[in-house]
This record gives sequence, C-alpha cells and structure tokens, in this order.
Amino acid sequence: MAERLLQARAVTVRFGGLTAVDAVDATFDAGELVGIIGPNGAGKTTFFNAISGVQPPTSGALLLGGHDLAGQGPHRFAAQGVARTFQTPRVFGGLRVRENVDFGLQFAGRGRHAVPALADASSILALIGLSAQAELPAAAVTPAQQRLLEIGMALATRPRLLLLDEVAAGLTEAEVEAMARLIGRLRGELGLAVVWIEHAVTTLLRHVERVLVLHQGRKIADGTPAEVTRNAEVIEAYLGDEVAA
Amino acid sequence: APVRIGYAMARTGPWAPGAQVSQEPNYLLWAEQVNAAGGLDVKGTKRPVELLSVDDRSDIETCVRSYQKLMGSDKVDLILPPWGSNANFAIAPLAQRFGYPMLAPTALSRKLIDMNLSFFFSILQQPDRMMGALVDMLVASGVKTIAIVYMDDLFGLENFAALNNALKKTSIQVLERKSYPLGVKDLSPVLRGIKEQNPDAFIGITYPPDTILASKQAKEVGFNPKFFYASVGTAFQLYRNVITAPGAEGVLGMGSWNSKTSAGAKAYFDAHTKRFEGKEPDRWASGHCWAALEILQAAVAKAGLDRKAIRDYVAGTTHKTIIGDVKFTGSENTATPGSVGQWQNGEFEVVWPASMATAKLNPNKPAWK
Amino acid sequence: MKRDWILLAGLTLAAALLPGIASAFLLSLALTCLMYVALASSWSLFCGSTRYLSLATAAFFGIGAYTSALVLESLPWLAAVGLGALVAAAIALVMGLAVLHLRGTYFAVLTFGMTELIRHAVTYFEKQVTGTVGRVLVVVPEETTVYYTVLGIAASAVATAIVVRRRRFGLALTGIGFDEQRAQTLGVDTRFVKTLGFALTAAFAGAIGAAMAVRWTYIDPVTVFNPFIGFQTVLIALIGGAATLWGPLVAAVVFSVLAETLRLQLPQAYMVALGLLLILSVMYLPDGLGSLRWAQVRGWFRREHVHG
Amino acid sequence: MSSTAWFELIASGLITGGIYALVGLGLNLQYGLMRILNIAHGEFLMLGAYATWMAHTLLGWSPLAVLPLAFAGLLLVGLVVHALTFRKLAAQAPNVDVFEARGLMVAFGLMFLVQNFASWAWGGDLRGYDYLTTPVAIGGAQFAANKLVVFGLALVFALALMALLRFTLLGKGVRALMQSPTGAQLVGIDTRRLHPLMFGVGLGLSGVAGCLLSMAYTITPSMGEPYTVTALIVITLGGFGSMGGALAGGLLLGVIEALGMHFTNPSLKSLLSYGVFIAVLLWKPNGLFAKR
Amino acid sequence: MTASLKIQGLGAGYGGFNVLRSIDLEVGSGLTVILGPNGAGKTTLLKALAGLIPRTGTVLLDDTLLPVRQSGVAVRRGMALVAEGRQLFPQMTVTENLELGGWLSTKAQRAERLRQALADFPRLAERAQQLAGTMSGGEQQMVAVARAMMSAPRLLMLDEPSLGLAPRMVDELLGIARRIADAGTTVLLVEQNVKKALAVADRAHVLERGALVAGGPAAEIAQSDIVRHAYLGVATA
Ligand SMILES: Nc1ncnc2c1ncn2[C@@H]1O[C@H](COP(=O)(O)OP(=O)(O)OP(=O)(O)O)[C@@H](O)[C@H]1O
Ligand SMILES: Nc1ncnc2c1ncn2[C@@H]1O[C@H](COP(=O)(O)OP(=O)(O)OP(=O)(O)O)[C@@H](O)[C@H]1O
Ligand SMILES: NC(=[NH2+])NCCC[C@H](N)C(=O)O
Ligand SMILES: [Mg+2]
Ligand SMILES: [Mg+2]
Repeated sequence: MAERLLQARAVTVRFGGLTAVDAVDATFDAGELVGIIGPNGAGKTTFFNAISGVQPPTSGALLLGGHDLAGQGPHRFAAQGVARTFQTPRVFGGLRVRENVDFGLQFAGRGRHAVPALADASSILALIGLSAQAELPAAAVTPAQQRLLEIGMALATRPRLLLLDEVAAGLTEAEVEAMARLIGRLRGELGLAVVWIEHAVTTLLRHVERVLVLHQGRKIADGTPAEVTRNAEVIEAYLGDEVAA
Repeated sequence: APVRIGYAMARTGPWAPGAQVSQEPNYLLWAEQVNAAGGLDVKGTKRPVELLSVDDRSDIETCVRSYQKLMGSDKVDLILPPWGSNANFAIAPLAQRFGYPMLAPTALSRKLIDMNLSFFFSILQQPDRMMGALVDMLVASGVKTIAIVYMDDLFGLENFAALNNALKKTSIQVLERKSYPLGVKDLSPVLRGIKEQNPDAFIGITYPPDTILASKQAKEVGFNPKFFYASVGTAFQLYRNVITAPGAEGVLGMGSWNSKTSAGAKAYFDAHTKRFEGKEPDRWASGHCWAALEILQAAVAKAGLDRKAIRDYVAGTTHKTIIGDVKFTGSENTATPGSVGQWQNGEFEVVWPASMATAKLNPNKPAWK
Repeated sequence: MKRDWILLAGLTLAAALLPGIASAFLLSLALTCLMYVALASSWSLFCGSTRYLSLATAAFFGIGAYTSALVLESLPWLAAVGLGALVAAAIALVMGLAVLHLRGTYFAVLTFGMTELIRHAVTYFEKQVTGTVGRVLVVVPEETTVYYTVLGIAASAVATAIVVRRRRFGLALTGIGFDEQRAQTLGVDTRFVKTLGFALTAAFAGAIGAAMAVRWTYIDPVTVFNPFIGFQTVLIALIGGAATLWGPLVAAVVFSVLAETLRLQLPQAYMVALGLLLILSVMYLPDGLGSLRWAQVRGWFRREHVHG
Repeated sequence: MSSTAWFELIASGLITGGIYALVGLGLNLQYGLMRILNIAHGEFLMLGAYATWMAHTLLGWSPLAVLPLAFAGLLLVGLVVHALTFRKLAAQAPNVDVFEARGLMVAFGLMFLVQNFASWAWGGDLRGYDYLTTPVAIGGAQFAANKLVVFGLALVFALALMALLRFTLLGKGVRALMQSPTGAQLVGIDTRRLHPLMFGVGLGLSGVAGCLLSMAYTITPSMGEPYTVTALIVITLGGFGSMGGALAGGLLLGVIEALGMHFTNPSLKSLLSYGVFIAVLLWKPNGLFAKR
Repeated sequence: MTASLKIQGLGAGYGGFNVLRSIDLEVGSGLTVILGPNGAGKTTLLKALAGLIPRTGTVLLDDTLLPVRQSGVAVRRGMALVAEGRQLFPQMTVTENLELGGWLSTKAQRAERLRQALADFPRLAERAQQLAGTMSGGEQQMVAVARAMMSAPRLLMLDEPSLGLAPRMVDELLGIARRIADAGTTVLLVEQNVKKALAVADRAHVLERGALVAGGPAAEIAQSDIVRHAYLGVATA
C-alpha cells in the first residue's frame, strides 16, 4: 500500500454560526490523483485552507508525518510537503514571474531533494509553460497565466502533496484538457499526490482516480468517478444532468 | 563693526508661547534701543548691535546645533540664552566649553545651578525661594489647610519638593497632593474632589495652558478658596484676557515685578507695550530677562568683549537692575528674594515679600466672575 | 552588490575624515544626518519591505537614551550604547510578539500608542521610584567620540541592510510585504521573521538614542520619546523610498541638510518651503528619491516643454 | 461618594468625552473612510480655532456665529487641497496601502505648511478669550455654559453625520471607493466628486471642532498634535469609519478618564487612556462596538 | 427599453500597446455572445465599452455618442458591466455591495431591486450580512452579477460570468441571463463555456487576436468550423 501522506480526521471549520466544513474525514496517499467536487459554497476551498494551515480548523485532527498539525501555521504544512494554489491567484504581483517561483525554492523548497524538473526556476517555468513570461511582472500576465504561476510557485516548494483549487477556471475546453494533461504529468513523472478542485466535472472525472464530493460542508461521497456519478445524492446536489450521458 | 550677538529661540513648537512672551521680544527691543542710542558701549566705543537669531523649533538637538554654529563657526561676540530649562541644560555646558557667559532668564532648576558652570548665571528665582515666599505668605495669612496640584515635569517636581520642604516647618495641613501629566485637558474631577475638602488655599504648580484651564474649571465647579495660586502664566497679560480682569481679581501666582517696581521698570514696560503694539511683558520672567540684558550691557561697557572679563564682572558685582539688586552666588541670583504676585484691579501686583511689594495682599479672593 | 559595499566604504571613510576638517557646526549637522541615516535605513529594513508602518521608533530611541543615562557612569561608553541597543531590541521582541499579528492601519496606531504608553510609564515610574522625571548626564564623552559612534551605528545599519537584502531573510520580509499568508504557504515562518526584523530595527534606534542623548545633558521623557523622532524617521524613509537600499540614506542627508539650510536661510518660511517640497516630492517622485532615474528627470523637462 | 458627586463626575467625563468625539469626527471621515491619515488634522482644527478667536476678539462676533463660516471655509480649503494633491495621489497609487503611505507624507507637508502659516500670521503666543464661562447648575452640579454648548453641538454634529452616513449611501460609497476603485466606477460612483467632497467635509468638521474648542481651551500654532492623537485614539476605539462608534468611544474614554483621575491619580490618566486604547486594539481590533 | 449598441472602428489597448484594432460591431436586443481564445481581447472590448480604459473609434448607444473613458456616464446611460475579477467591495457585506450597485437609483428603486436580487439568488439572501470577500468563489460571482442588475441596466455586459460556478449554477446563471434578455435588457456576454453559451444566445461573434473573425446567429456559429475546431475540441477530420 502506498504511503499515507495526510489524514484529516473529523475536520470542522465554523465561521460564527455557519459550518463551512463539517466533520470531514479524508486521507491522501502518495502518488494519488484525487478530485474534489461540490456545489458553490460547499466548503471545498475552506477544506483546502484547513489542510494547508491557512485556516486552523475549529476541531478535528490533521495528521502529517506522524504529527497532528491542526492549529499550526501554514509554514509548518509547507515544511511537511503540502503545497497549494489559491482560487483567486495570489502571486506576488510586484515580483517577476521567475522571482515568484524562486521564492518557493528559497523557503519550503530549500534543501529538499528535487527531481530535475524541479531543479530550478527555469525548469519549473518550462514545465508549466511560462518560460516566455519569465521576466514579466507577475501582475501583468493574464489571470489564466497567474493560475499557472500559482502551480509553479507551489511546485517550487517541492511538495509531496499538491492542492489545486480551480486552476482551470476561465479556460476553454481545449485548454482545460491541456491543464489536465499537465496535472497528469505532475503526478506521473514527478510522483506527486495531487488533489484537484474543479467545476469542469467532465474533464476532471476523466482524469482522477478518486473523487470526494462535498455538499454543505459534509463529505457525501468518496470513491471512483464511476461510483460517484451513480450516487443519487451527488447527482441531486451537484451533477444534475451534466455527466448523465 | 557691529557687535554680533547670537541666539536660538523657539518661534515654533510647544516652547514658543513662553519664549515669545518672556524672552525673545526683550532681545529684540533691547537691540533696537541700544542701536537707537548709538550702539552698544564697548569699553567706551559705541558699536551697533547685530542679532543673529534662528528658530530652534522647540527641539534640543536643533538648539545644540544652532549654538555650535553660533559659537563654533560664526564666532559671534556674545550669545543670549535659549528658552526653558531643557535647552539651557544642553547649552550651558557648551557655552562653558566655548567660554561664553550666559545669563539665563527662563531656566530654573536647582540641578542646573548644581552643575557649577562658571559661565552660567540663572537670574530667575529658584524654586526654593519662590515656594518659601509662598509658604511665608500663607503662614502670615493664617492659612490652615491647603491642597496642591502639580505637573509631572522637572519644574513641577522641583517646586513641589521645595513647597513640601517649606511646609515642614509650619503647621499647615495638606489635604490633597495630586500630580497631573503635561497637556491635560480636564482638571475638573480633581478640582471637584478638592472643593469637597474645602481647603483655605489652592496651590497649582502649573504651566500657562493648565493655569488657565484650572482657573476656568475652578470657576466652573464653583471652587473659590481664599487663596488661589497658580504658578506660571498668571503673570501674563493673556491671563487677564482670558479670565477677564474682574475674574482674575485675587488670583495669586509667580510674579516679581511690575511697572510700579522702579522707574526703569516703568520705562521698560511702556517701551515694550509700545514696540509690540499693546503686548505687555509678563510680570515675572520678562523683567528678569530685561535685567539680564541690562547686566550684560553694563558688563560690556566695563569689560569690553573679553568674555572671560565679562564673566568675572557678572560674577563679582552687585548689579542694579529694574527688578532691584541682582547678585550671583555661583550660578544663582541670591539677591532677589522669592516673591508672590496677585491680580488686583487688572494689574498683577507683587504682594510678597513686603520689601518688593507693589500692593497689599488681599487675603480673601472674591468669587470668580 | 560589490558596488554597494564599495559605496558604503567610501561614504564611511569620507564621513570619518570630517571631524578633522569640518567646523563644529558642520560636524553637528553631519551628526544629525547620520542619526537619520541610521534611523531611516534601519526602519526601512523592516518596515519598508514588510510594509508594516511602525511609529515606534521614538520608543526605542527613548529606551536607548534612558538606558545609557542610567549606566553611563558605571559602564564604558560603547557598552552603554550596546546596552541601549540590547534593551530596545528586547522590548521590541516583547512588543512584536504582542502586536505583529495586526497589519496596516492598526499596526501603525498601535505602535504609536505603545510609544506613548512607554513614555508615560517611564514618567510615572521615574516619579514614583526616583522622585524626579529627568536625568542630568554629568559624565559625557567627547563630541568626536559621539560622532564616531553614531557614524559606526549608521554604517552598520546600512551594512545590515545590504546583507539582509541578499539573504533569504530579506526575501522573506519582502514576501511578507506583498502577501503575508502567501509567503507562509511557501514556507516562511512569518512570525519569527517579523519579530526578529522588528527587534533588529529597534536595536539600531536604541543605539542611536543611547548615543545622541548625551548631547543634551538633561533628558526627560518628553524629549527622548518625542513622537516626532518617529514621524521624521518614517517621513525620511518614505521620501527616500522605503523599499530601496540607498533611498533612506539619500533622503536622510538631503532632508537634514535641506531643512537646516532652509531654517537658516529662510527663517520666515522654512516650514512652508519644507512642506511644499515634501508634497511635490510625493507627487512627482512617488516611489522616493531612491527610485529617481536620469530618464525620469529628462521626462519632467520634456513635459515642461509641452506645457510651456 | 454622594449621588450628586457621582453625577458630577460622570457628567464631566461625558462632556470631555463629547469633546473627544467632536475632535475625532473629521478624521474619521478622512482616515476611517478614505484612508487619508491626515496628520495635519489638528492643524486644521487650529485654523478653525484661530479664525474664531480673531472674529471674537477683533470683531466681537459670537463664536457660534463663526461656526458655519469655519465649516465652509475649511471645506473650501479641503476642496482646494484635494484638487492639488490627493486627486493625483489617488489616481497614481497602485493600491490603498501605497495611497495611505503617500497620503501620510502629503499630510505631513500640510502640517508644516499650516503651522508655519499660523505662526507667521499670529505669532507663537498663547491665545484665548472669555465666552460663556458662567457656570450653569444642573441637578446640583455645575458646568460651564460653553462646555455644555460644546457638548450639545458635538452630539448634534455626530448624530447628523451618523444620519447622513446611515441614510444615504455616501459613506458606503467612499469606503467602496477605497476598497475597489474599479468596482466603484462600475456602479457609477463619480469618483472625481465624491472623494474631494468627503475630504472637504472632513476638514470642515475639524474647523467646527476648532471653533468650539477655542471657547474652552487656549490656542497656539502648535496645539494641533495632541488633538490629532486624540482623534486617532477615538476613531480607533470606535472602529474606523463608524461615526456612532467614535461618539461612543469618545464618551467612554472621557468617563473612564474622569473616574480614573478621581479615584487614582491624575498622573495615571495618560497611562490609563493609552492602556485602554492598546487593550482594545489587541482585544477587539475592529473597535469596541464592531459587530464582527 | 431595449438598447442597441453600434461600434465603429473601435481600438483599445494598454499603454500604447493596441489589443483591439478597428472593431465594427452591432449589438441589438436579445442575448449576444462573444467567444474567443484566451488573450483575444474580449475583456478589453468590454472594459473599453464601459469606459474603464481609453479607446478610439465611435460607440453609439441608441444613436447617442458615448464619451471616452467616463464610466459614470456609461452607467448613467444604462450600461452595466460584470467585470473580470468581479471587482467586489471585499470588506463590505453582500447587502452593502448590492446597495452600491444601485448608487444612481432612488432609495425606493434600490429597495425593490434588492428584493428582486435576493429572490434571484437565494444563497445571497442567506448570506446578506457576510463580507463579500469571505464568500466562496462562486458566491462572489453571484454577488457581482446581482450587483450589476441593481442599476436596472438597459445593456448588461457579462465577462465570463460562469467562471468558478458549479455546472448547475452555470445553467442557472445563463438561464437568468436569458430571462433578462427576454425581459428586454440587451445582454452582451463573453464566455468560455462555449457550448452552454451558444445554447442560450441569439447571436454570436468570434474574436481572435483583436479582430472579429466570425459572426451570426448562434445556431449557425455553433455549426461553423471555426468554432467546432477551436472551441468545442472537435478533432479536424
Ligand atoms: N471567512 C469566512 N467567513 C464567513 N463565511 C465564510 C468564510 N469563508 C468561507 N465562508 C463560507 O463558507 C462556505 C464555504 O466556502 P468555500 O469557499 O469553501 O466554498 P467552495 O466550495 O470553495 O465554493 P466555490 O466552488 O464557490 O469556490 C461558503 O458559504 C462561504 O461563504
Ligand atoms: N492591464 C494590461 N496591461 C497590458 N496588457 C494587458 C492588460 N490586460 C490585458 N492585456 C493584454 O491584452 C490582451 C487581451 O487581453 P484580454 O484580457 O482582453 O483578453 P481576453 O480575451 O479577455 O482573454 P481571457 O479569455 O483570458 O479573459 C492580452 O494579450 C493581454 O496580455
Ligand atoms: N515663563 C516662564 N518664566 N517660564 C519659566 C519656566 C521654565 C520653563 N518652563 C522650563 O522649565 O523649561
Ligand atoms: Mg472555492
Ligand atoms: Mg477576459
């Protein structure tokens, strides 16, 4: 069995009276490609926030490398090999594209064993296809390119678990496919575990091997795409007739 | 060639109100008068006076730098002191090093005297004298109980200590001792508390803004003791403007002269009021400032511009000035006794000690108006 | 990088030669320049890159001043200055842990409030314990000693800035300035970095306070915790460009010399002139003197032509 | 302590608190809503005070008659200042933080300008006048008539401003403008008018505060700084941009200080007020009365 | 009520760099969609129309000339834009965001439209007091659309409104856009979700590298090679 990277136990996040993430259990193993889907406001991003240290859970445990990191700062998660992108890109707009990648290499990514594809900023930019924009200020590239750069920054921390939050938003269908192929390579060639949130369900389901479905903060399904698309609750809450075909 | 006299003065910033009442106008008036009279008598030859002055922005470092320029670079013939104790603390050692005599009219601290700087002379009465005179006056008036309010700075604390010291030898009972921070905007809670205890006398060791605040608020809360004393600012024309002449009637404070003190004082008072379009000198430090200028003038006439000789003259002579005799023991003027002033009919009269008095003490302050 | 070091060495050397040739006044002006070089450079080091606008410089300055006043008679000069730096840094450490979770506006007013609180606390403590609020400094070092000390502090402030910029520490500070949480997710322990950076800034301010106060013979809380010391530091750093290395230094010199010249030459209106220059510099050089490039100067003149 | 004494104490605290709130009004518009840290706030207040003092001592006008003039005059000054400086800053700055830093520098410049102007025009002397100082008895306690007037008008202005911001979108519009200039344009906010107007009203209110305060306190060209600080404390306590909060914060601070001064030592006053200020900032950074 | 937009020789760009060159386009009543790859200039076109960036050429809204670079005028004349990046007021509540959408309207109009908006988006009614910046990505998109509707525009421009929305929400939103168009407001839509957009649109245009390369009834465009190949991912034979 593959190595267990992260185990979330009964993770709950509350904002005042609202329970955004409700006792979610999940495990992510090395080398997995897992999708997360769910309606708007289901708690997907908040769940990412919890398992990357950005939003300390109200209760629950986050087991990483044998320790419970719940309540610790994001840098501790980064140090344990968890990297993420943000749904609304949060690149360092005042730095160049290359420098943004360098930043990750300097901190969490420093001194960590790296495959050649993640050896330096140039290789990472080549991997995500932003070599041509390397010297532009990050604020000047398009939102779609900023999402790619988000991936590049995350990769620069040389993670073992990569959390991608709607990186394909705003792309044409052909471009979404290309993104999926890139993600496939990250998992395949670099051996990363990837957790991928995306509303482009059709493409997502075609590429992942396991899907979590969140609805109103709760996990309502966890299984192979085939299982999930047959799940009545999931169809009712989210899919509608989208993948009925 | 003119005699070049340099100084730095607060024209802006928090020290300006004091400096622009008690000090700088006198420097200007004096230079004008001297020049109008043909110049400064330097051992028999008359030479015009040229003032080199700058704004010290109420900032010590700027003040230090300005005097370093005046004494070190410009090599002026004489300097006049800056305003206030803080600045004089910084400048006095500097003047000592450069060998410039300094006759300070607005620095008062025993600590400054204790530094034993041979070129430094403080002409204003020190706290122990002023508080001693006040206590003598209270005792003589049969005061039994007092309440004290003082501010948290060097001036406040030294005067407070001197006051307590003087009180030790008396049977006056102190009902309240309260200190307050600089820049206070409301003293009414304190005054209300004091009013309840109904002391015979209220002693405020206060600066001008608080002097006025305390007076206004005493009126507001209906606190009207027989003796109402507030230290600095009562001697200012401003006090009468703000509190009005009838309102100020009977209020006591630090004052040591007025135009009745001497013929010279009257001439000075009138010249000042005329030159500055109705702006009167204050009845305490202004007179001392003018006296200091008189002494300097006399010294230069005698000793020329040899600064060591000037110092020796100042240190070794009993000077006749508009405020009476001035004589220095070390840095301290030991000839002028401590004194108390009181507003009577729109004038701030000296009411204590008898030797200096320009009017009789009114031992029953009328109600605030 | 190398250019920076050479420039710093050159400037330090030039400043070191000054006491031999300059008049007392020039030296004293140079001292003011150096004081603000140290304050503004060290302020920018932390606040410029992290964009945490600290108004606490006066607090550290005052703490340094009081520390040296307390120990001057029992410790050698440099030890007193060092202790001033140390105490200021220690207090910054505690203060930083308490306040550095607040950003922007809140941080600015909080540091200001803390400065005032410290000032009043020192006043109260002095009054209750020693029965006075001020301290007279009797044993004071030679003027040139003070000068060389301040020069040393200023030079090390700039040197520290050069080093930090090249280090991960500096990069971390910059990252915090752009997006603190993002920096965290990339592995920066922001709390540690911020607290350390804040303490570093404070150490320089404390050292300067310790070294400068002896010039005043008498110090009291109102003088050494004067918030204007903090304001002026911020002002100079911003004029120079808080994100640049040499900007604060240039601004410290330009501002001090300009203010002094105007004060002496234009006594009636020097503050007006200073105020106008300040406003104009913000409007036409918004990123500070440190961002000034030749092309921009030419640009102004071109634009002038178009209008005129 | 007797109930009259308590009443007196609380009432005098409230009056001082009302003055604090009044001092905070203008800055609350400028900093609370617009992120212009107008460090020259106290200086503009000083202008209002001097204008009133002059009109009263030279022309014999009642300070209350000067009030609308002080407001209008400073509003005008505000519009001019804005047109000359902040308009360009707002257009150039890439984000609010940068705008705030640059605005702070301009405000410093203004502070220098105004202070210099005042010392040039009126000299460094302390000034003051006597107006409505007769005590008025209320419930067994006495208060100066002018203090009551100041307190009453402080309430009136604070409430009027609260109403203006609550019942119109003006305040929200300004806040919106600062949070997303593009967003503001998208909903049709005329950025070129609203911004200067609010800044001008802010200055106008400092003029009003100066006018009223000149009845109770002495004035000098350097009087501004402490008022700026007071204003900053008050608006922070109440929550930036919240007029009601600032009013409540000011009153609370006044009462706390009065009680503190009475029961402990007035020397502890500043320690107390800064202590409260810092505690609130650390404990409830959005202001004492913030809902979130 | 319906507005017609005539664009002649429109050019726009950023700091000297021209993204759009001489666009001619007429938008009549109903729902018009503009398609195009990333970076084609779709957003630029909408921004130029809304007066957020300078442009050249003439734009006539109902035969009156629209001034350059005056967003206020555009809104007052009845144009509303749901911009890329949403441009919400993050530190203000949902209600406040919506209220501000009605900046130019009377109080009564605002109240009425607010009611309508909350009815259209029940999720927003639930979260009326939540700060917009803390909403989920999709929820924020709803706020942006609802805010634009608060000005009761005659011409509504939507820049990728489906971004970040769950499939059901996309359907719902496009449904709302359709309803708006049917109710008489002219709708100009930029979309990446080509299939769904073409399904609801009346007319479609394709923008590529700053120029319009195709245009016509939506059904026709959906069948055209250019769209089938480039956007629908149909492999060329
Ligand atoms: N800071 C916060 N305060 C209050 N509510 C919040 C906060 N952050 C998130 N929420 C709420 O929690 C719920 C979950 O949000 P989350 O961003 O996780 O949704 P999501 O599944 O990522 O949705 P989307 O697909 O639209 O991005 C939402 O209803 C959101 O409004
Ligand atoms: N602020 C800007 N400064 C400079 N260039 C810009 C700016 N915004 C966009 N561009 C450039 O203009 C071109 C058109 O951009 P635009 O945003 O209009 O494309 P789009 O069709 O909306 O693409 P997308 O589908 O990614 O939203 C792109 O090449 C882009 O790089
Ligand atoms: N107006 C005066 N005479 N003031 C004398 C007071 C001394 C001065 N305030 C100081 O201690 O700095
Ligand atoms: Mg999300
Ligand atoms: Mg776009």
